[in-house]
Amino acid sequence: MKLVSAVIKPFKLDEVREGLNNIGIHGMTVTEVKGFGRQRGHTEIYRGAEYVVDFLPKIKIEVGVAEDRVDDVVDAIRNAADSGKIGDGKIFVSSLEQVVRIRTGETGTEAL
Amino acid sequence: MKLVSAVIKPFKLDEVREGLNNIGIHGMTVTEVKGFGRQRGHTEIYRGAEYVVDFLPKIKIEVGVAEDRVDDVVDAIRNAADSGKIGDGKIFVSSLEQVVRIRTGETGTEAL
Amino acid sequence: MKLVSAVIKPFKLDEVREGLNNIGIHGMTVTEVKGFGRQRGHTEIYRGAEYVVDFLPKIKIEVGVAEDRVDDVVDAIRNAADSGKIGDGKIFVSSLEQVVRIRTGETGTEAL
Amino acid sequence: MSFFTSVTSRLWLLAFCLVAPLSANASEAADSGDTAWIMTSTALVLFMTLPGLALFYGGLVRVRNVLSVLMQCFAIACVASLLWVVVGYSLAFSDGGEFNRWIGGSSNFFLRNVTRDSLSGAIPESVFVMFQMTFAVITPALIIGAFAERMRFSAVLLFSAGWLMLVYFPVCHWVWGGGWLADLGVLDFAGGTVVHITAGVSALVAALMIGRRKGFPERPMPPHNLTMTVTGAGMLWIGWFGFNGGSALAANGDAGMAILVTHVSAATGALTWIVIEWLRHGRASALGAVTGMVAGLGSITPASGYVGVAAAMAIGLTAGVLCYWITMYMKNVIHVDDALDVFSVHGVGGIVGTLLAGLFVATAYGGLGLADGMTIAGQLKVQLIAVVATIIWSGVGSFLLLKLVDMLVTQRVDEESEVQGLDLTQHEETGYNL
Amino acid sequence: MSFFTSVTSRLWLLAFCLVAPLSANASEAADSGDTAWIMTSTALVLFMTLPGLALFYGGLVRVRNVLSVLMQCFAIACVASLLWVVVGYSLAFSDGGEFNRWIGGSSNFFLRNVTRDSLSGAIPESVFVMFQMTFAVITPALIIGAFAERMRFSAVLLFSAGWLMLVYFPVCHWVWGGGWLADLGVLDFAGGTVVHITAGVSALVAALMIGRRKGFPERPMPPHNLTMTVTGAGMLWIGWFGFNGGSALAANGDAGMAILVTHVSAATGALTWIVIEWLRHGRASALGAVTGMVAGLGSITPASGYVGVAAAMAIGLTAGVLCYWITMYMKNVIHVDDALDVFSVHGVGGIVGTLLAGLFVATAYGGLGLADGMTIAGQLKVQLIAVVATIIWSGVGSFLLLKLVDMLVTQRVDEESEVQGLDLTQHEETGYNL
Amino acid sequence: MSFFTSVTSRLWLLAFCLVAPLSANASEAADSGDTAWIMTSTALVLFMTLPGLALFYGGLVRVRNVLSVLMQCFAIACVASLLWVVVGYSLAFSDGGEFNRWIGGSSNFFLRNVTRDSLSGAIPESVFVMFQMTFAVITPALIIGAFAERMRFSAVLLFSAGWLMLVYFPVCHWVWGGGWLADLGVLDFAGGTVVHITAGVSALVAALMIGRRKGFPERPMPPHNLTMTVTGAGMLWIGWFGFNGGSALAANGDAGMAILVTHVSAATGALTWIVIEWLRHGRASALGAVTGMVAGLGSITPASGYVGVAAAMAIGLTAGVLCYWITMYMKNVIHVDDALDVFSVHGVGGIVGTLLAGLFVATAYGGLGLADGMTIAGQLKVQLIAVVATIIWSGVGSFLLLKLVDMLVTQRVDEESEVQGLDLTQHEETGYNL
Ligand SMILES: Nc1ncnc2c1ncn2[C@@H]1O[C@H](COP(=O)(O)OP(=O)(O)O)[C@@H](O)[C@H]1O
Ligand SMILES: Nc1ncnc2c1ncn2[C@@H]1O[C@H](COP(=O)(O)OP(=O)(O)O)[C@@H](O)[C@H]1O
Ligand SMILES: Nc1ncnc2c1ncn2[C@@H]1O[C@H](COP(=O)(O)OP(=O)(O)O)[C@@H](O)[C@H]1O
Repeated sequence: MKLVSAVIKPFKLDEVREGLNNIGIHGMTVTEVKGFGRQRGHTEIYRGAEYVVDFLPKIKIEVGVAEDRVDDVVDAIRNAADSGKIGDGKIFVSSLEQVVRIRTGETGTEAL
Repeated sequence: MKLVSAVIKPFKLDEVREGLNNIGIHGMTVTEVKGFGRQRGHTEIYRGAEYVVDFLPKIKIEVGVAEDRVDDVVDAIRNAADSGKIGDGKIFVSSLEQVVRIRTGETGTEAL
Repeated sequence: MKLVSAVIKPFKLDEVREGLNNIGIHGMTVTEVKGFGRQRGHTEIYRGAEYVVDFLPKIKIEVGVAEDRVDDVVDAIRNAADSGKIGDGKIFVSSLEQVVRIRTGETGTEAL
Repeated sequence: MSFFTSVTSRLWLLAFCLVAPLSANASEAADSGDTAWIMTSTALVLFMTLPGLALFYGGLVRVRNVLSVLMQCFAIACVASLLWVVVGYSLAFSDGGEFNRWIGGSSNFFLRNVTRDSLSGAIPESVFVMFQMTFAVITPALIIGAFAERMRFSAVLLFSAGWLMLVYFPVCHWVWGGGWLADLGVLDFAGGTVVHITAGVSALVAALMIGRRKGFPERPMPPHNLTMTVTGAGMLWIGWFGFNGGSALAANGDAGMAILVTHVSAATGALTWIVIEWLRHGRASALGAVTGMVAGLGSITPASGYVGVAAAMAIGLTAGVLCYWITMYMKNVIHVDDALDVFSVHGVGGIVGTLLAGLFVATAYGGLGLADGMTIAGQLKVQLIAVVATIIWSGVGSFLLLKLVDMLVTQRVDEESEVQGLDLTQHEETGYNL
Repeated sequence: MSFFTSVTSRLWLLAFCLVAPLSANASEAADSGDTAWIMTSTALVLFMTLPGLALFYGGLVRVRNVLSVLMQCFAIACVASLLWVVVGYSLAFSDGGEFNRWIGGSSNFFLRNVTRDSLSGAIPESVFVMFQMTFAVITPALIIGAFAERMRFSAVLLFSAGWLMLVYFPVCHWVWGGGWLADLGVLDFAGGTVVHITAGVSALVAALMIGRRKGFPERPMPPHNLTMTVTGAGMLWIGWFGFNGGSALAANGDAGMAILVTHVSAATGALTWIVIEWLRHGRASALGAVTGMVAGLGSITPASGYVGVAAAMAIGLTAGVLCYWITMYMKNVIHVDDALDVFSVHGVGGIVGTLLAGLFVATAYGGLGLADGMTIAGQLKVQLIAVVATIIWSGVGSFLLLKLVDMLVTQRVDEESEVQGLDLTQHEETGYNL
Repeated sequence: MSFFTSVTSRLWLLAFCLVAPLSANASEAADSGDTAWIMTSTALVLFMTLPGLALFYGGLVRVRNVLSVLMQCFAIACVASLLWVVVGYSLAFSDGGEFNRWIGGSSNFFLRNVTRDSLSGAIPESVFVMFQMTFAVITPALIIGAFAERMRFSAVLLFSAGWLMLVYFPVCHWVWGGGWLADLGVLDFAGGTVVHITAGVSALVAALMIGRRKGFPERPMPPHNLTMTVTGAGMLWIGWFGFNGGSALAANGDAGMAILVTHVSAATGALTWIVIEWLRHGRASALGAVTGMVAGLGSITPASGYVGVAAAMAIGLTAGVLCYWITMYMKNVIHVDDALDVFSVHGVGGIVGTLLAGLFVATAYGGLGLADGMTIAGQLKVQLIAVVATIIWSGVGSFLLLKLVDMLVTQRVDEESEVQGLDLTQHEETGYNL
């Protein structure tokens, strides 16, 4: 099994979730994060002085998937999250050794 | 070493922490997350209209452990977090290649 | 590629980011987390009663890096985050199988 | 006191206040108690906008737009205040000569005739100016709920300033400044037409012209901070004592009764909404309760000086039911994105209240009594004329104004700014850094 | 002015207000200054509940229950207001005929006799009705702190309505409406018995009957937003000027002194709590400071019209120490889960203040002076009788009422709802979406 | 009324208030309307501090220090109130005998002579005491903005108490209590020197002595909750009606005009700041708007009783421009860490307003008129003397006091506490648990 982790722009969350639902992925965990990268931060005014805020609000989505669904999932996320603009984010894939469903004790892809 | 990541219901946090303490695990990192899954969201009323909120507040616990403690840790979490209801969450286990304690520079299981 | 994940004290964030910038790492994702560990929590007063709050605010930094940069990154984080006091935090290194840049579809170290 | 004498004394008072600056002399002194109350009322009504309405509205938007709402309320307060001092008070309350049926004159521009000694009835004219100013502040601020979360700040300011000139000052003059609706004998104690209908109708027009928020109605846009909204609601309720009670322009039994019926209508409106939600959803929401409260308050406003306690309950109940129903209809059936329901609450409430004032003023219904020789039907006709005239004038005026504003500065932010939020893109600030 | 004349004039005033609706005629006019002040006080006291107390309490609960607290305060305000208009004012302040020692009559149901011209002393009766209404609003709202975070909304409403009928209206009549405690000559200027003891004791009973929150006392339940609590505290402090100052029913030296001693007691209570925490924990908390403030304010309430500045300091100090100590004892020793410490602060404060009023009224202690022929011991006995009677009546009444409410609707939410929070399960809303 | 008679009557009033406790007898009664207004004003001015200023400042600091700010405002309010009652009122407003040019006497310690019947002009003396107390509360609270986020709580309290004794009571006596500046004929209607200059200058001294916050100016320290700041700003605006309008000590045309010009200056100050930001950054921020508002309010304060509407606009404009420019200069050029810009806004505003009051009082500029025989140049000289004297006295006093406080308790928290935040380390609490 793999863990697909994607950092995306916040307003893309709904579309990504729909994209995943469309390919039959219904479980995921979402975290609010801040991202630093090439995308430039914005300026804010504070009593007339301007300063740059260079961390940007992002959303991290984590999806545990069976090995054979990884490419679908990555594609679904990409398609939904791509706005063509810098800062659209990244997808990270890593290996998952075990998954357990707490309620039932099921393990492996059963548990997803 | 392994990283055990569990997504649980928020009000189970105290019990899970106690469960882990009982088996001698004293370090962990906790994140507030939102979960989507089989558990249905709740409805909210907004000026008379009802809508469904389908992301649910969850807590993610991350524990880095030595290889030989993984099963204990998974069991301890399961036992504490299980309420028998849908949405109790999942445990993910993945591999950790290295751990460093920042203060001392210790590495490996020493650092946990 | 590797994912370097570090749990640090919140006020060290700026220094760690500068440290990483100095060695040419410009991308990272930051999450607010709570840590339990050896560092003792603080007490709070509530209408005269005192109680201990044992989760402490921490910052988690995640950096995806090419294999050959891992040691630099770990060192940079350590140097910046070390205050010599308990609770300075930990660095976890795990393996990343794939990285995709959403905007361009680039993969691997290109995508970082 | 019969209604006739009351209306007469009100008209005298008005007449007096119009000429007062010229005729007042230092030997006549203001009544200190009345003056104390109207200064207090002034503070209460300004408090309704800053921070009352700002919080009420601010809590309802998404977190990325909260400061834009606060800022719009705040900036409108500043602009409206200066405009009032410079031209508004004169246009609304001075004698317009041959045009007096339609608009006041320029004789009091810059408050030229307002001195330390000039009186307006039993209170210093400066206090009357300030009290009325707070109405000119809150009315355009009410409208921003319609186009919240998507209008450019410059457009908001231009629209608000223009709207005061084009809609508020004239209608205020018609009703309270001795214009044609006053001549007809319209009953509008504290602003059913002048405040709530003008704001509500203009809000509807603005909502239609500026278009829906991106994502509406498919995606829910839940309030970001209902504790803020309920806080603002409490301030609105308390402030409304000044709004309606202060409109008696004296600290007497009229003011007391106005406050009493205001309070009763607010409580009834809130409970009505609570009960409806309970019946329909099995739960009553805090937002529903405070919305019903505002509906009750808006509706009693024009009637507050004229009706009794039972009528106040009837008005609150009617307002609760109608405003609920129309909010539903707007949002869920025809999908008009009047974001914070300004029309369904204030517009509808103002219409309901203005009409019912004409009924419940009758002594038969516990009211103060109709003017001499006036029948219920006759009064209702006057009220209807006032309602329709205000709707048309506000609607057409706002339509033309928004066309103009859009030509001048493009009223809507671009899509990316809407996504990022107005706080960052219009004001370069963030509401919270928790 | 000797105490006797003051009490006499107060009684006259009361007597007058009871008959006023019948006898008043339009030729007697209200004093505009007194009227202005009592209308202002009305706004201030309502402000204490909405949003003052709502915020004070709301900040203290966990985030998942914040709206339930705001909503309870809000809905109680609505219910209490209508109940007051319909029956409460009459039961509390009209003549009860042969039962007058115990309860007023029905002659003023629906405010039947309250006209625009009827006076209550020097103020319009409508203003007196409104001022007293705000007391009937805040008193049941105080109680919700006891059962916060676990009581069903329907049960809260039923209990509050029943409680007003069974406890508040009678006790209010006993003390202020010419009932048996008034006959005895009890001193309760602004509600030590009527407001604080009734609320505090009922809260204790409710806390015991509804049981502890899940997790209490093992797990700390820290306030979710102390900035909200401190904000509410500021509003309570300011509002209390209307509460105590308005209870003079005039804008004069009595009102001024009441405000002065109120303020001094609040400041002393807060500083007392600060010092105690500093000594015990080495730190002074903001929550401690505002809790001491409320203790000081609650305690001075019954005494505020009678005592001098030094007595106010003594009262504030005593309140601070006792309320601190009893809060400790309740929470940490006997583990009573009176969630927001209503009994320890209001109940204890009300008892302390009512008793001390009997002492410090004496001119020897800088007070207004005892009634003619009254001794300190005699007055203290009267005060004690009032305290004990109020405790028993409130306690027994609340006990019976809660039994009934529980039978009717089950007062406590189920465990899962408690875990999920009342906001979602009772109101289908969330406080914050930040 | 010519300026002369006004000043004379003011002096008489002062003189009267000084001797009133001795001479007043029960046959003279307070004017109920004036009394109502000053009690209301008292509530409004206390509201400015609690929670107004507390929220305004609290929103501007980082989240880990929010409670420390609220707590400091709160605790200072308590300490200042008691100090005022015990010694302050007497030192400021009683006759100082041979030292009367410099300080009042001890005859009214513990308000010994303040009875229910004693009058101060047309209002009860207790009300005058309370009204003036609220000024003694807010002034030291203003200063905490300078050393926010880094001063120990004990040091804050010691400093504030000492500062009232050393700076506030004397300067208040000089200007309003019949001291040497009153003798010179200084014009300070509501506290340009007494409140704003003393606070602003002391803030600057404190900021310099306590040093910059760790990280300043390299790292931005954005406000943690601007909704809180804007909420507080609204309360300050409304409260200022009591501050300036109440300073007329009556409910009359003077109070009305004071409120009118206050409002106009606030609106102008806010718009000025909005326009400057728009020109410089292409965006106008909410924080900028409310900062301009405070600048406008602070500046009009000394002039509010004397000037006309056009002058109010000029004062608001000048204040907006100057305060903006000096805030920039302090923060970005010379990097003085007056954390919440107390000097740049209040200090500068107070200076500007006190000087301009001397100009715009002239009838030529629409003012009340200069005192008999006084020229504009002469009045300006008096104003300048007052400004300079206040600056020197406040600066030197604060300097010495901070040296002393630092010796006694070490005024600054250690670096780790600063990093962790004052809420946890000074008060063992956390603002939010969301
Ligand atoms: N090396 C990295 N490790 C972890 N997260 C990263 C890394 N680089 C970028 N990110 C995350 O991806 C987000 C987008 O990256 P950015 O460089 O701004 O644009 P793009 O995704 O278009 O390359 C960042 O805000 C950050 O959250
Ligand atoms: N495939 C997945 N990947 C990541 N997180 C998941 C996945 N499926 C579920 N989760 C997380 O687990 C939580 C519980 O899952 P859910 O399907 O609701 O119930 P259950 O755990 O009983 O199967 C979800 O709210 C979500 O946070
Ligand atoms: N086993 C672990 N797994 C995950 N996170 C841990 C673990 N142990 C500690 N942490 C994280 O590291 C932080 C610091 O750990 P702590 O034991 O307090 O001090 P130190 O880092 O000096 O050893 C903790 O607050 C927690 O967030």
